[in-house]
Amino acid sequence: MGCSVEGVVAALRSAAEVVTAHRDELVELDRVIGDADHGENLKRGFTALVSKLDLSEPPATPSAALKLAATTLISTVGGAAGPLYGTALLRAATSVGDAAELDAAGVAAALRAALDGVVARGKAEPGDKTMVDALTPAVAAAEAAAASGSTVAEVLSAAADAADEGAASTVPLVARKGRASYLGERSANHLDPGSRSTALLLRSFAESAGGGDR
Amino acid sequence: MGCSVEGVVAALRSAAEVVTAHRDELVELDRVIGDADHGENLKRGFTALVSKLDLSEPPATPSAALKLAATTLISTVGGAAGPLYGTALLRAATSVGDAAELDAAGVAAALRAALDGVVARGKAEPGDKTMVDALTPAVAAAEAAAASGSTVAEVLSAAADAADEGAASTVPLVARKGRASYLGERSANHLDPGSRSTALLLRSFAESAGGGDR
Amino acid sequence: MKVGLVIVSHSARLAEGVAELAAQMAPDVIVLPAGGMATGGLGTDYEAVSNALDRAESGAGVVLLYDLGSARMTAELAVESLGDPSRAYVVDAPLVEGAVAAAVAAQGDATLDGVAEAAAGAAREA
Amino acid sequence: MKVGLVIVSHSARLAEGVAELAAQMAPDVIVLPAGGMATGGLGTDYEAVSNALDRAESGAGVVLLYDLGSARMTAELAVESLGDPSRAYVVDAPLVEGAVAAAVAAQGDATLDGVAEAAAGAAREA
Ligand SMILES: Nc1ncnc2c1ncn2[C@@H]1O[C@H](COP(=O)(O)OP(=O)(O)O)[C@@H](O)[C@H]1O
Ligand SMILES: Nc1ncnc2c1ncn2[C@@H]1O[C@H](COP(=O)(O)OP(=O)(O)O)[C@@H](O)[C@H]1O
Ligand SMILES: [Mg+2]
Ligand SMILES: [Mg+2]
Ligand SMILES: [Mg+2]
Ligand SMILES: [Mg+2]
Repeated sequence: MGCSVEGVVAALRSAAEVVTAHRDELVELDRVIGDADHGENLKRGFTALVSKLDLSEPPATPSAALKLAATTLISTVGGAAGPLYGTALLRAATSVGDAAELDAAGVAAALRAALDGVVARGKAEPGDKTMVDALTPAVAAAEAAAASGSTVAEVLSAAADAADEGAASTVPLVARKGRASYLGERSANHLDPGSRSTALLLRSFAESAGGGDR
Repeated sequence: MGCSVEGVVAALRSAAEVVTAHRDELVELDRVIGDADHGENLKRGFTALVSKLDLSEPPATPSAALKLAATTLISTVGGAAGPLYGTALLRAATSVGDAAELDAAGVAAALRAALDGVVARGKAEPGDKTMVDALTPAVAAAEAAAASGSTVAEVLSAAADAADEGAASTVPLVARKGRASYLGERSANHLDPGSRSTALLLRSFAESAGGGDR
Repeated sequence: MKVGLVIVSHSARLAEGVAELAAQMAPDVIVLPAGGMATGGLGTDYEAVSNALDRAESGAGVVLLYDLGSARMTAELAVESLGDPSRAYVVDAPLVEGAVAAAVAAQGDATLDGVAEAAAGAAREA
Repeated sequence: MKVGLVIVSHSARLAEGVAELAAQMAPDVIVLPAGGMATGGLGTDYEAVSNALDRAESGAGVVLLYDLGSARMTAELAVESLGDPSRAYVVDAPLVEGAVAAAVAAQGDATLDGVAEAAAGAAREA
């Protein structure tokens, strides 16, 4: 029930599909409290990633796949999500080390490393109305699931559920990081685009691992 | 011994010649503690003024001549000297009112108004290493000369002498206004370009009025 | 009817770049660049600033931001030559950060005072 | 050997404008723009920043200035990927004012620390 490099690559391809399908939604969310590019940014980045996966040698390890995703997003996203998700994936790649297969604990640890990377890069705290508000509960849920003997799919599914709730929790918040912070009080009553994309990405990973249903 | 509109126009034309002759010197001074354009800026502005004097109806009054110079410098100089000398000339124009001829007291009052304009516009104080350091003593000298019964030419000559000294006094100063202020301590030991051009302009006015010799 | 912005700079590209950056988060706000000299070099152009000031005014007033001190002086002269100089503020703010903050405030229908305050208070975040 | 500067911006024109303004008072300083995305739109380009960082380094180090937070993050990633990340500082400063102050300091042969401090302390004068 572990996750091999093929599983990681499949999850990344699935993420690309989901991001592309939700491009307009993410753009609209970002239009209200940002610069209307979050969906386009992620679509650009994940499309570039799929091209690389199609054209170059397949990555040899989960870590290599995550690293390829990281460097591609860093180079192509163009907005805050690039360095943030890029750093998250770099840290996740380091966390999984040279393992050929990720188990549930390994996935939870990689998610923790990803969150730490986002926080190190963006300096946001929970409640600042950013992707951190989706990723923080997702990591906690993943760790709890892994500790209670869940499969990788179940761990990711728990993370995705928690991320959905975390994203929803950003609605009433006033943004303190990112472009939305320029809006002050006017940023309240809107869903943060980055928290939404985090939830979408985790859901796509869960579905790719076979545990998509809630 | 007063100064008619023809005298004012002649003084402005003479200023244009002097500024053009000293273009390179002023550029070099500005290269050391600024952006190397003060001479070019003033040459551009006064050349445009001469064109206007050549091409349009001659101004009817000293005030009109000063106002034409003001608006032309404001529109064409492109650097700090444009709004500063422009405001000086606007205030001088207001000061002389509709007088057909300026007497010594009128010239001194116009210089005082010009200084007030430069200070209102640029907020520099004496000692900040700007044209204010040349103009301030020049006005005092002009007022003293006018009070003691000097001619217009003598008033301007006294002003020019004092401006020369005032300009020289900027050498040891550390700039607190204008671009040179970015240099901090490194601005010391250099002559301020604007104080030099102020001295040159007053000298050209004095010479044009027939009192150029010290 | 939103407050308009004018970006006064010594460089045409700088003014245009600030205007496009600020406009991105404020699609309904008029943000006009007034940069460089008519002759093409680096410097400020009083007529360009005056023209931009006119075109940025749609009834709610205009905020002008500037790069260096001589641009501030040119902006002030342009404002003083308005019929009603109280309808335009030259604001002392970091240019890029102030322009984005001001544009976002104007997009949110802030008043002239509100937009000016947003610019002047532009913190370094985002 | 002077400290170099890299101007990281979402807008190519903004970066170029800041670079030309800063270079005007610092003719011997390398001031490189890294603005906009490779595809032309508004955004930051990691490769462009990395390249500029390499080219701005002549042995005395490099100071990077940025417009908005996401440009800061891109700049930091570029610095972290250097052989010796301690040779480049990403400085939190108002972009235009900081760039001019940094360029003038670099022109005056300030050290890497000195240039970074000049940028960070850029007051609004001049
Ligand atoms: N400092 C930060 N820390 C964490 N997340 C951030 C930060 N800044 C922005 N974000 C996230 O990035 C999202 C916006 O991404 P995107 O639109 O791609 O970038 P940009 O704002 O540069 O256009 C926001 O909705 C928010 O979730
Ligand atoms: N705030 C100010 N108040 C008075 N004089 C100033 C001020 N700023 C600059 N100056 C004067 O302007 C001169 C520079 O003029 P110029 O080179 O034409 O402008 P810029 O600095 O915009 O290139 C300086 O030498 C100084 O005398
Ligand atoms: Mg965005
Ligand atoms: Mg963006
Ligand atoms: Mg100059
Ligand atoms: Mg200049």
